[in-house]
Amino acid sequence: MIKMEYYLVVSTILMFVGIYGFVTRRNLLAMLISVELILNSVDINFVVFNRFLFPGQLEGFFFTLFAIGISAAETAVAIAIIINIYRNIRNIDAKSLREMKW
Amino acid sequence: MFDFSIITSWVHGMLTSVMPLGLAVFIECVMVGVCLLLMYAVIAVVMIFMERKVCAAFQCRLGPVRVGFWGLLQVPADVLKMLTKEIITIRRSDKFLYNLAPYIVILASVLAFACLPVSKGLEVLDFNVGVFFLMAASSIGVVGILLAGWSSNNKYSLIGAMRSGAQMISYELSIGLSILTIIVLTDTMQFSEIVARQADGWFLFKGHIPALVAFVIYLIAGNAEVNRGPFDLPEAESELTAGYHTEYSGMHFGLFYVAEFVNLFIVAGVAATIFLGGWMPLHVAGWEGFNAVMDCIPGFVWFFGKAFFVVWLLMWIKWTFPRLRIDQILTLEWKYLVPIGLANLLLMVIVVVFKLHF
Amino acid sequence: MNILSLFPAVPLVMMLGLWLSKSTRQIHAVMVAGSSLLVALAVVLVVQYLGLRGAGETAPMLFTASHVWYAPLNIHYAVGVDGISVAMLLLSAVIVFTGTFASWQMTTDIKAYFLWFCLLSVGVFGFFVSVDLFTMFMFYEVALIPMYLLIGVWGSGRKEYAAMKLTLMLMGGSALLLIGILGIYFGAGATTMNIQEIAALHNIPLSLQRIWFPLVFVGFGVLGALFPFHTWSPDGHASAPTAVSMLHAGVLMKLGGYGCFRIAMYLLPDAAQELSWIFIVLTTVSVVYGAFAACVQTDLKYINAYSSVSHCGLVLFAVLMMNTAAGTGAVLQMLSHGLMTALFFALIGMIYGRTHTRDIRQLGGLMKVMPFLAVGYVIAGLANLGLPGLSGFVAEMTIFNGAFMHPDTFHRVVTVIACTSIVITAVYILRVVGKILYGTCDNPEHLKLSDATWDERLSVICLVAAIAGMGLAPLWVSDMIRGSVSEIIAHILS
Amino acid sequence: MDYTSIFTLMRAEVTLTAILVLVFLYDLVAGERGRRRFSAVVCGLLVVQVAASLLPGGEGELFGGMFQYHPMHGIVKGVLAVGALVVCLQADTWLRREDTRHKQGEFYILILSTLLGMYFMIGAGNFLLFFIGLELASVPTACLVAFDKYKRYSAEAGAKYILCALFSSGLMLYGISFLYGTTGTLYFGDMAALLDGSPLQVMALVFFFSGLGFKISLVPFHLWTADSYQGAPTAVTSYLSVVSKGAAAFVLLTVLVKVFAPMVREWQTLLWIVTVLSITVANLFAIRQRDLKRFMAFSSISQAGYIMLAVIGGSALGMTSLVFYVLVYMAANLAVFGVLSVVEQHTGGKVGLEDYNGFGKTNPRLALGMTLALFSLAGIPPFAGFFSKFFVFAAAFEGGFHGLVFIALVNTVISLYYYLLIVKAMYITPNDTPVAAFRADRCTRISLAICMAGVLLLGVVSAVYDGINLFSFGL
Amino acid sequence: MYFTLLVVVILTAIALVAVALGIARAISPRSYNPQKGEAYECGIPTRGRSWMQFKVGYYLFAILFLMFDVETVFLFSWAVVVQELGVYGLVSILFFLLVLILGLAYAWRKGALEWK
Repeated sequence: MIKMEYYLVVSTILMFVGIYGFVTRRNLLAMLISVELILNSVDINFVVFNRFLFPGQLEGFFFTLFAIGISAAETAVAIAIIINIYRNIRNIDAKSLREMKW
Repeated sequence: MFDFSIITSWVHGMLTSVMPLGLAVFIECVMVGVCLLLMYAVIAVVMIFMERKVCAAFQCRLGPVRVGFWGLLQVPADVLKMLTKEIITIRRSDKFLYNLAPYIVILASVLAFACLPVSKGLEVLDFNVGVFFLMAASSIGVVGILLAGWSSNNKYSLIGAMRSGAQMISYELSIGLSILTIIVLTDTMQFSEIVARQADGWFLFKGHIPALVAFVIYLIAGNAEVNRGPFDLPEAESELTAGYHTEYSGMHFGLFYVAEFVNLFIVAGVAATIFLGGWMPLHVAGWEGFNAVMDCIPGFVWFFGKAFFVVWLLMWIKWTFPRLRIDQILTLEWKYLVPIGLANLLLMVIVVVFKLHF
Repeated sequence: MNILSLFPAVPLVMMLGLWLSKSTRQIHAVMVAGSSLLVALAVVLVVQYLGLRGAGETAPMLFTASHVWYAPLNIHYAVGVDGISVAMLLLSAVIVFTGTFASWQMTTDIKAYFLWFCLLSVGVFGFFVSVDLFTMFMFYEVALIPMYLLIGVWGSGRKEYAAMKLTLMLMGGSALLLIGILGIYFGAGATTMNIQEIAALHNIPLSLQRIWFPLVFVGFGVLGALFPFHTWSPDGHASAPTAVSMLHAGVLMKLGGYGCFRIAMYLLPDAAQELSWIFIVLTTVSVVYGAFAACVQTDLKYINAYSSVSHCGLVLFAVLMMNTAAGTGAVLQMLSHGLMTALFFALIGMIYGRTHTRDIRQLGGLMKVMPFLAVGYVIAGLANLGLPGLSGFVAEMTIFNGAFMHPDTFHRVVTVIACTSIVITAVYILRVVGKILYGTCDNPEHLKLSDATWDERLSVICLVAAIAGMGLAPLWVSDMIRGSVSEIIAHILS
Repeated sequence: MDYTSIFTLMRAEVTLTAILVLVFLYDLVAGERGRRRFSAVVCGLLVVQVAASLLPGGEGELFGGMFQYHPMHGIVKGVLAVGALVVCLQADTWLRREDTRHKQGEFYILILSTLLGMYFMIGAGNFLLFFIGLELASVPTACLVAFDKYKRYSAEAGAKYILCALFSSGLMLYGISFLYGTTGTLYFGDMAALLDGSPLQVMALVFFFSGLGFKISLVPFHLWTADSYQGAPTAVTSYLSVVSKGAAAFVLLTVLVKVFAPMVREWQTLLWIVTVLSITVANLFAIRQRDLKRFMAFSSISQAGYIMLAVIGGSALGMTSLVFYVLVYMAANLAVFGVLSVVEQHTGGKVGLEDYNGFGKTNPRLALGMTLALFSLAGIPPFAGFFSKFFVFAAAFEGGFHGLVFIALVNTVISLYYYLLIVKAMYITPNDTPVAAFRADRCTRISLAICMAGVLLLGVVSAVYDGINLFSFGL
Repeated sequence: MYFTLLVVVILTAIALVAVALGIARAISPRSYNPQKGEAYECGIPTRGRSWMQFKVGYYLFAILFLMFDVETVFLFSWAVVVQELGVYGLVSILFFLLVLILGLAYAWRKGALEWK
């Protein structure tokens, strides 16, 4: 049987890969993907906690469900905006967004 | 009704009596895999042959007749031919994705295929979220198609893939909505349970008008979902050569081809399972004798009978209607099927909540 | 309505009137009417106050009224006056009145100018009538911010720099003050914001007092030009328009001394006794340093500004001596300094308005050109250096008398040091008077200049009269003050 | 399920949803003429919303504690609705422009849906609803930020906003997941009883806090603020700076009080650091700004720091002060942004500090309004900002954070400096080509009048504060 | 159990492709010709990059799909319990569906469903 810790290791790695990617990547899409990694790690966490620690209830599962749904909506908006940037400046590097400093 | 789990448990018992549990399970797994593989291949072959014959019949032709008796060996001959064709990889394509695409397409179709309950106790994957899983698994296919079109470095492929993507994801909604309509009625998502609930009548009949509407929507959407005429513009040969698999040759192409036909069968199989009672025999209340006779026919015969009936229906549609334009396709889906589907769903909920169904 | 509430209310009504008025005439009318009303009110208040005291009223605060404002923090709109506040109100009213006339010649955007001027007076009057910590602090800040615009827009010279410096330093001071006030409120058990009640409770632990006393004292001390924090004052005074300088040096700086006495020392008495030596040293420095600095200035306003530093330092010095005589002297000094400094600035403004320079090296022989202004200047100068018969003498004598009454060496030494400022004051006052009023008029342009107009005469005469009145008949003022001062001193020493 | 209790306890949400649907339908069916009356329709409906939110009602909870109602929530919801109303009024000029006219409906719908999200966030009694509300509040905001489709900055700002919002909600969810893992519940009430301050929970608290910190734009989570504020359409900037910030701050307080009560020491330490950083860093950066929208961004960061002063004590006094502060801040900031926005519209996009040189001469009324609002922001009496600042200081002081109050006070001086820079530009600095005199349109004038009334009266009239105080609660 | 079977099925699928392609590669002839590497676009030499910009319409539909697909996820979990919930379930989902239908109406009215 796979222990809970293994799942948590995976989710933690995902989380920090995501954070690392978000901080270091300069391509907006790559940043978006990094963020998705973070959200996925959270989903894993919820499911795993629910499955292993509190098997009698469904809160974690439902949270995951909603988190997935919401992150989908967020991604849609984010991509729409990124496409709009591309249409405006033909580039989606965060470097070229230096017009306005971070 | 014959329960297949008797056989499986007998095999299990026999194996465990002569070897350790781990090994036994391993062997069983291999057996399952092999059976699945065989079944998949056989279904594909049958479907291709059927397509040719049915098509010929609708067009007042004979279809394949020369290879083997009544053309029965035509498909094996084609397979052989395809195996001996060179697999060409074109320059400047994205090699990795190009080679990955068929895996994904086949994976999606095998996963979905494995969900179908062929007979009582004869199903590979029987999750409690089966329907959901099936939809999820089958929608992976669109990724494969997009990859294929994208990685080919060919404009026709790309356009075909995009069209196919737009079409498949759009019609997935209608499929979802029509299946949902039935889920509301059954309150379970497990295929075996769904079939079991239809012992006293198929959902097509139990569910009143909404079920009927859902069935029609399902057929239309299912047809579009597998990119078959009149919804076959992703591979509209007069415009796009062969759509997303233009650049695939030999067995590479063959795999797409197989997947497409098996997908057709899966659509039909799902229709048979959730609308037409799966492997449940046709029962008519009160006709004890008739029911007894029906019970004698084994479950998998019922299943395949119903599935192939639906397949035949879909082929009928394909070879009867002309191809639609993309705007017509999307209009049909978004302006007709989705609103109707939503309304139908609501109607079904009302039927269920106020116990108006049979 | 309580008579005290009328003091901040009248300027508010004046603001409304100004807002509605259309022409310069109307604006002037509103201002004259309003400021005269204020003076009248102040006089009435003095008479009533003296009457009540004469009738044996012994409560520390008279005319008190209290309305709940913010109940959760026990904030009340509470007013009340004792002798000190009455004196201050009178002073403020006089200065506002004369300031109005000193601004008579103002031409640019006078509506806005007088609007801010009135807001400033709202703050000043409000501060002196409040007995609630919060209200007091609020009025204190109300008085600060119009300064910025008044100096920045209508000032002269390096006005932007000066305005910003002044505002920021004073706000810095008020920041210290605010935390001190919170400290007092919560230290006293967070049950009341009323100064009298907090004083009566007398329950702030010494450890807390040690923290809050320096903060509050410095907070008010900034406004009172306490030594290291005085730098805003010369720049601010020099750049401000005449009436603003008058009001600022004449009244606003008194807020500092008043606050130090009324809040810092009254409410935190134990720490005040313990830590007073630090501030005594600072104020002594202030007194002497201000006087010396005035000696080397060449700009008339700077001279007067440093002189103000010196004299206001004397106020704080006297306050810290903590005995009735010195305390009375402090209040007298506030009054006296307020009047004469206002006179000074008014006159400097008038001279500047004619000659367009304040550099004493370019001025000379003005006595012949504009005798009225010159005489006024001499009177102000004499009052400043403490000539008997004028207000300065009364105040400074009382202070040094009181300060010297301390038996210990430290107090006596610093008193002696502070006393030297009298001499230095004489030096710089006489130098200026000699340079600009007497001697020869080098600049032919200056010979054509005219003497004071009627409005200028009016304001100068009022102030001179007040200075002389205080100098000649100091007793009624000091009697009025003494009772209240001794009350506070007694509380501090108890 | 008792439907009447849904309509009484969730009346703010129910009315807002109804309004949302109405506006939506209006947008779908209205023709060109109907569009012209759009702002009037929306504002009228929002007035109804304010009234509905402020209707008094008893405490209660719904859906097994998922949704909570407390009279304080009603007040906050009303306050936010007022903010949205004013923003809608101010956006009118901009929305009537050629390139945005056809998108009016979207603007209002997005504003209203963010408002709905905030309502749910405020009313949440469970982290799931909280999260949904938060996202409902922040995702449409990203669309709003990127609303000027053909302006490059707007899109950039939108991208930065949404990426940061996603990132922060990711962090926050990570925190929540550990809270769930250690306590096994998502309900606020149950969780509070189960928290024990283990290291894992402290970590979760930090993650959770950083998530909300992004929304409130506290240093060090403020990186998106300046850019988003600058790039977004001005009306949206004002919305961001006021309404969404206010809601998030209130929620932070309630969550800290309700859920993290057992870990009060930890979060107070955290808040202490963050508050000091926010106020100081933002103030220092604000001084350097020459673009007024960026300027207001940093100003809003430091204001957020001041709001945190009300949070840190976790007391009832703090809650009253917070809500009052938000209300006052709303009036003042919206006035500033109202002037900014109307000037921007009338001058073809001028928002630089030097563009305002001599503004006081040409447009004295607008300049006066802006000055008073800036004074209020700086905390100068007798404007409302002074009172609100005093109250948050008092709240923090009551909690024993003397040093913090001291630092904050020192910072008010710095902030006064840069607010005065604008005043200086308007009144003192001469300019050969000042902004020409113009007359603002009716909607802007109404909105500015509302804001001015707030700035002048909120502090002096203590009834508002007392009213809020009646319902506040603390640790 | 389920998991094992799932792995088995996935492996089967992979094996299917691998075996088919393996056999094909093993027995099919191979010849080299530069023409074979060209993209087949009906014999006309291909011009420009094939990875080109796309009509935004596809994206629009993708977004719409996303909305409805996510909605389906929630509907599924609701659908299995609607019989137990009865009228309450109906009323609750009515609101959800209302939002969805409004979304569709919006897309329709704003012309997002037109393939232009």
